[in-house]
Amino acid sequence: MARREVKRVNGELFTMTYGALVAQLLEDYESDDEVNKQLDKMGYNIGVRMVDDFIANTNTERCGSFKETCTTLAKEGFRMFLGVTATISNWTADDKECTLTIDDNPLVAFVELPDEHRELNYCNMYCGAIRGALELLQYRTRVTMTKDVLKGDKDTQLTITLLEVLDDVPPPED
Amino acid sequence: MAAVLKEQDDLLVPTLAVPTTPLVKVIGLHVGENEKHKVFWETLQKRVEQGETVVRYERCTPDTINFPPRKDKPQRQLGITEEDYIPPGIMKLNWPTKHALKIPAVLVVFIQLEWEAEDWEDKEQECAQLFESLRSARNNRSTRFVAILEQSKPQTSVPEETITRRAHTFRTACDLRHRSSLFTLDMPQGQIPTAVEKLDAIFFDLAQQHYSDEIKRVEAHMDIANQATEHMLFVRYLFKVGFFSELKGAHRDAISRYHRALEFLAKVGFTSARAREIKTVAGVLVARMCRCLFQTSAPLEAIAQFSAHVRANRLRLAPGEHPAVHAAWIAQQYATFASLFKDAVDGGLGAIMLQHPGLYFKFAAEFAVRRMTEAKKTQSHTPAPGPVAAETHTYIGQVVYTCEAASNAQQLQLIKWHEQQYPHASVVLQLLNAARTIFETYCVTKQPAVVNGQIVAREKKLTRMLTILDLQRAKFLVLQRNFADATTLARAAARAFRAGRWWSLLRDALLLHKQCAWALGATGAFCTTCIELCAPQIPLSAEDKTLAQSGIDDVVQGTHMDDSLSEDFPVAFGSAASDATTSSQDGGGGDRDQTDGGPQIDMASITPAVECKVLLYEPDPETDNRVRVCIAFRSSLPLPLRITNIAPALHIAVDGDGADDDGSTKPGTSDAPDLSISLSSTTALIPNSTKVVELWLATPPRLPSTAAVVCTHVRAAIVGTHPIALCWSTPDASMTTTTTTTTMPPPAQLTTTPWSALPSIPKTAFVPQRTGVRITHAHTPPAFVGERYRIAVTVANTKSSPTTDATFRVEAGGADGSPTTVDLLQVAVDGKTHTSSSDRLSAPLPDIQANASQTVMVDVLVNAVGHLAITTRLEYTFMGVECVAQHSLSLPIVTPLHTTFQLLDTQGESLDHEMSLPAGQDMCVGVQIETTQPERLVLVDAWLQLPWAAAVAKPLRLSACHEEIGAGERVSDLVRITLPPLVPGADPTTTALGTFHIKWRRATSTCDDGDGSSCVETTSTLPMVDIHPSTLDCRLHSPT
Amino acid sequence: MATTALKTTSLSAVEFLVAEICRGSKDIATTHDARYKHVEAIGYRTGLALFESHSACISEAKKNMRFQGELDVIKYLCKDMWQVIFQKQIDNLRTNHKGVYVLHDNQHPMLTHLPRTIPIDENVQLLLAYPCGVIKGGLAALGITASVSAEITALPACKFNLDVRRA
Amino acid sequence: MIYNFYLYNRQGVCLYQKDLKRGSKQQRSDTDKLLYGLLYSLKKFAEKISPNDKKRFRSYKTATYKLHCFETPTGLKFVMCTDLSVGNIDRDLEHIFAHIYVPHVVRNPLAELHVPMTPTTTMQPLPSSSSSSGKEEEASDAVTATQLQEQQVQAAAAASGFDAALSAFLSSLKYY
Amino acid sequence: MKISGVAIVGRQNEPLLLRTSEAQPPCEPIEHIIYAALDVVDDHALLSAKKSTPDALKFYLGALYPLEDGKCYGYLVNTKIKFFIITQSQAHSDQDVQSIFQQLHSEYVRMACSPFFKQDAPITSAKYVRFVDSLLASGS
Repeated sequence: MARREVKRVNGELFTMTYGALVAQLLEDYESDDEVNKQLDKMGYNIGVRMVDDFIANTNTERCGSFKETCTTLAKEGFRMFLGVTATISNWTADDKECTLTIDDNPLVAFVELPDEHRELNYCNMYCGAIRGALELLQYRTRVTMTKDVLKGDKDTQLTITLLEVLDDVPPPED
Repeated sequence: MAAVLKEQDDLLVPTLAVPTTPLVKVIGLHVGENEKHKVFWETLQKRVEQGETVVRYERCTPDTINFPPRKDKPQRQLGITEEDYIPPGIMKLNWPTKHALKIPAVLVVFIQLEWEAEDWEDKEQECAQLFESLRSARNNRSTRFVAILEQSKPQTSVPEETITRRAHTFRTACDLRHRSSLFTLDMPQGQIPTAVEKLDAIFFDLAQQHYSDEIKRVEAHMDIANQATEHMLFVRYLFKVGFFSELKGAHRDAISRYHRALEFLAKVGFTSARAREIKTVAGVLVARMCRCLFQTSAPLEAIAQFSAHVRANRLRLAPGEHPAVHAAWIAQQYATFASLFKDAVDGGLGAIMLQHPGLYFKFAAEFAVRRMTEAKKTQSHTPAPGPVAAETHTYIGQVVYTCEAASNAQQLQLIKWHEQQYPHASVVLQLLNAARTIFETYCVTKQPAVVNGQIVAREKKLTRMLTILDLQRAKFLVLQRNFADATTLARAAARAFRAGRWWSLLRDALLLHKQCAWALGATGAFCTTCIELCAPQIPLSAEDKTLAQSGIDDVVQGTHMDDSLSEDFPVAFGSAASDATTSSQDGGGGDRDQTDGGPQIDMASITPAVECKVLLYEPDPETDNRVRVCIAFRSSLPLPLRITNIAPALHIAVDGDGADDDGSTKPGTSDAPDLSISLSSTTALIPNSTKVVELWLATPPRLPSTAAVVCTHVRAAIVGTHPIALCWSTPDASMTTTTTTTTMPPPAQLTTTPWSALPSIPKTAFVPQRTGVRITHAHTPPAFVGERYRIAVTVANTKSSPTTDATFRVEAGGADGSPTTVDLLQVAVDGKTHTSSSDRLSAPLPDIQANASQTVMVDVLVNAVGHLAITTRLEYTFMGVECVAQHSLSLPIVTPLHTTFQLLDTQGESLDHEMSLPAGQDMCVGVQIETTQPERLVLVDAWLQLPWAAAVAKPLRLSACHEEIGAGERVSDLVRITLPPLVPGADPTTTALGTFHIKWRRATSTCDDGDGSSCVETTSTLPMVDIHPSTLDCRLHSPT
Repeated sequence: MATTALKTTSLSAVEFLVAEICRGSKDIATTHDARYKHVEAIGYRTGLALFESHSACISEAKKNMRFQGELDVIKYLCKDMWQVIFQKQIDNLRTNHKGVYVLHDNQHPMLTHLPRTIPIDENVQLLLAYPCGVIKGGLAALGITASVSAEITALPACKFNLDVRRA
Repeated sequence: MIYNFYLYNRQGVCLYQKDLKRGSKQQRSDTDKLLYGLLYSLKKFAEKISPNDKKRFRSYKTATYKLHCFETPTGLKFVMCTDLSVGNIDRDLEHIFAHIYVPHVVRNPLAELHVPMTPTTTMQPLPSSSSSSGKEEEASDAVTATQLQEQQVQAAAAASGFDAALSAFLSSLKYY
Repeated sequence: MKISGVAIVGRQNEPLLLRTSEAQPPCEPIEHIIYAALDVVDDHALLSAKKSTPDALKFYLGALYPLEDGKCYGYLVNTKIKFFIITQSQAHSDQDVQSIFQQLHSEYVRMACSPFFKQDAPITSAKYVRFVDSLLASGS
């Protein structure tokens, strides 16, 4: 796949902006849970845009399978946008579920999670983004955070579950 | 300075401060009677004063001059080991003074003896005896003798040989063989000064020789002593040599000697018995060195030398040595050095901000403090020691309790006793004072300041260092029971720390302040500090906080306090009221007027432990025209606090000049608040939970429409027999105008909302413009041309009080006066309709109850493509104030239906206009209707009208009725018409073939009633034909 | 400094994030002012952190050196920091030497993807809340309190008005 | 020459369309729907019959015109009708996607994705515009003029950029 | 070198962190030392405002003033945060002290970059405090 040149910027900017966003949301919403939701939602909106941007830059042909798609997403997608690579592992037998591990998660650099926000999934935007991206690629999925560095795990892990393969909407019958 | 160091230390003072210049004594100088002598002596003094000579001159008589006896040492031969001879001490205490003050280097004797005196022999004998006695008294010290023979007439008049002869005999008689030991004074009075100059120089030389001899003598001893073993001796010798060299003025030599002395000293066995002595000696040596260094103006060396010395000995405790004693020693080292440094500075040496004597006084103080604490540790009331206490002061640094004489137990007891007697506090204090005075001179920096435009350097004191010193001083002032001064210092410090948010320091200052206030019985100050100590920011153990609060209770209850608070202060509290006066002077952070008897604590000027916020709500219906005030308290005190007489002071600020309004109504200022109330019931403040007191205040019946209520301050009193008023006031009144009532939590939730979320005083409320009514339109965009459009206007009273005499006005056109293409038809308020022809309508509205709403129907006729813009206003009275609510609506207007026509012949071929048709000929009109709207429309009816054709008077209906069409759909139909015969005399002009009418409605709106309320009729014209009366045919024209 | 530790991200990633922050502000705030404040606040935090971490080593030459005065700081903002944030420098800096600065950005990255023709309304203004916040926060980090406002001259050019409040 | 251009998303919404057949008066209203239906079934058909997994359907010809279709993995369909002379223009369609659609719509912070970009979206049926005046004020408030305008602006924002760039690009094509 | 105390002071000269080593605490309370030292820092700041020699603008202010048993060094960064190190025993090479300051600073920055970091509030981050204590412990 012929990759076009992508304009890159100092990673701190993204990390800090994201951090600022989370901090601000925590002030605006009562519960961590609401913040998680909001992050997921915003992530989705970003994801649906990212996927087009991604395809445009690395003119990818459609991936054959869900498995293939996830791998591309982890390898290429993360590299292009966040400059890190993620790894896909633990495929279930039916190839419907896998875990995505982000090696050095740029979002959590500097972050020290205060105790009063134990419920917060700091990186929840990932979930939304991945969900959004996959949905545009015809895969309706559930994405959840299973491991969080900020909560003492050694790395960040998401679980991606394929719920349904979408097809083009048929034209209205009339 | 030296005065500070008591006892043992004092003994050293002469040793340390002794002058080190050659000493010359003069005998037989009768200043009183002899004019010449007088001149002679005065000239000498003058030289001394003007520093032309370093020699010290002393007058004395043969019998007053007494050389200290030299005790004969056991003669030592070479090779004797130190077992045979251990000196009892290192250095004699009085030795330096002996040589500096007692033993002259030169002894000058004035003798009135003419060369040609008849009784020369007798006189010569007298002199011989005199010198004889002097010599014996001198007991073979190397002091030089000089004789000066006074001559009444100049020598030149005396025959040469007489002088030589007699001089010779005289020398031999008095044993003055030395060249410069015999002088004559024969010149007249006027020339004496020059002579003195010469003599002074000669004396100096002689002195030098004397001291060199002494040095040689001591060095001789050194040669036979054993370097390897007899360290103490060597220290002594080297010290002596050093000291003589100092007297000689050879500072560098002196320094090197002292240095070596130190080296030897280091080798001396450091036993608990000797420790004290060794360290003292070391101290003396270093002090002498530094002194020399300063004199040779090498301050940096001196400092380096000294700090090295301290570093070497800081932790040098002999086994069993009492730490207090050691601390004392270091303190003394610092003090000594400091004073040396100070002298040097006074002598013109330059010092800098970071290297000045003050620092060393400070350090001295630190160790004095340490000494005190160490002493306190072992403090148990020890009786005065027994007879052992007779102290021997022969050797430097030997005190009875360190010399072998006393047993350890005794030593300890003695030390304790000694430390017990010692006035630690005052010593520390003196050191600190000394430090501060010096700091003041050095803690000054140039700071650029902008004075009308240009930058100028202004001197600024770096006060922090001083503040710290003051804090410490305050501490010791307290120990000294000087509470008044302590208070001032502590309070000043507290202010500084509070401003800088240095809580831990603030705590220390406050604790001191509290102690003082307690001792002085300053109720206000005491309570203020207690309250502040309880503030959450102040780091203080729970117990201490509780203690602080109980202090307050004691005051307000007027109970006598136990001594639990601080060790042994007088129980000074009478009734609070009586102390109110004193407290107002020396009360803590700004007590204000004692209006209500007891003292008042202004919480704004301290870090409050009890916080107060005021929230004002807009008037409630239940409490007609009364402002609802919620006062929220939060106490950080460890125990519940009961307060009463809660009194907020409210002012009515009229917007615009609100600011200066508040300016004039700050708390404390005389003018009374516009609204005020005092709640006499008591309230208990539970620690760290928000307590809300709610009360209502009547506002004047008719306020100006821009009025706002402002709370400037709140007062409350701590419950008790001697109540203490607390006052929370606005930080600055200018803020009052800016705050708004938008983000106010409802009163019910106040206790639960986090404290930080509460808006704090000052707070404004009751801004009448803010109406309680909202207007909204219900409608379906877009509007279609030809529709009668009914807009449901909901007037909702969101407030909890009714709106009275409301009038509803509506006018065509946007609020911004944008044009509109509608006609207002009518306004319907529950059934009653109001119509008018103009483009504005108005209707009275019934009173709308709290939280109720009223719907008004506005009918408009949409008559052209463009905008449906109407503006609705509601004028009503609310809480006796006229209010207005306005809302404007703007929608696009479009034509929903497009109709196109085609003229066809019976075969359905479209007719072109070249073709002519005879009368009676049939033709068809094809109609096609379509809509662009998303909304589905129902064609109720559609017909052609051909006015010109008499034959077809009735309309020709279209079969395509009750068709429903939506976006993109089309309805088409054909109407067959027969071209009728022409109306006779019809005007041969072009006229319309006819008009086409569609009646339609929105699919959504039901049309059971036939009336046109929801059905709309749109008309369009058919193509044109023109008629020729000549021929009986008409020619069709394609539509223009 | 911590700066070296991080990788780079794609410019688009940041764009998407900021755009989404602006869009998402709808969910938190209703009025435009509130939305603007929300976005600005996020910018502010970002600015604080960003400058905190960069102010130590501007350039090797000036490593571990303090700024000398206000103008020095503003220049640093226009050159070094703008480079870090937007990969470009401010094109033109004006000041009246009384605490008012005007920073002209002839092609502001936040605006590059907008069509030239659209009307300048609240939504467009909202896009500039973020850079304003960043500037504000950054200056605050360096101990300068300033009011910052942006105005769009002609897309995609805009200028930032700084008004430094001097104590 | 190019007759017209369509852009669909997977939901079959015609995001954008452009007639370049000058002066053609035929009703566009339902052609886009028809066309989508056609594309849809063609695609399905192609997937069924294709021997290998190169399933993509590129273009078809009729006597009068040729239709080209480029579909992104995200289901965006870029469709262009040209005269018969035009060859394979996948590259151009892809260019439209990568260099016009993405920068002007995807990366346009104001653009709403997946809503038709025609400036006349004002008449889009709005969720709460069901004319029940009985509904709560809030509901009807949602349909105040300002909101309509906002939507218009955003759609226009998306459109105008894309529109301009597209027509510029098309006219640059030699077979224009 | 033996570090007996570390302090961080904020923009308004309010204390953010004061740590002393239990092993060998400084001779006087650290509050006293730092509070007084602020005077000298001010002096430096004023100086740098006046003349712009590169030295005057260095973060590293060198030894601020002598203590009874050591020195107090200062470090003033662009963000107006002040770092202090209190050492025991007098003589140290500026490089050593400076490097410690740089560690302190960069760690501080890491902490300050955390989205949950509170400006101008006393430092609570356990991570940072642990780091400082490690400095204090490594006295040699």
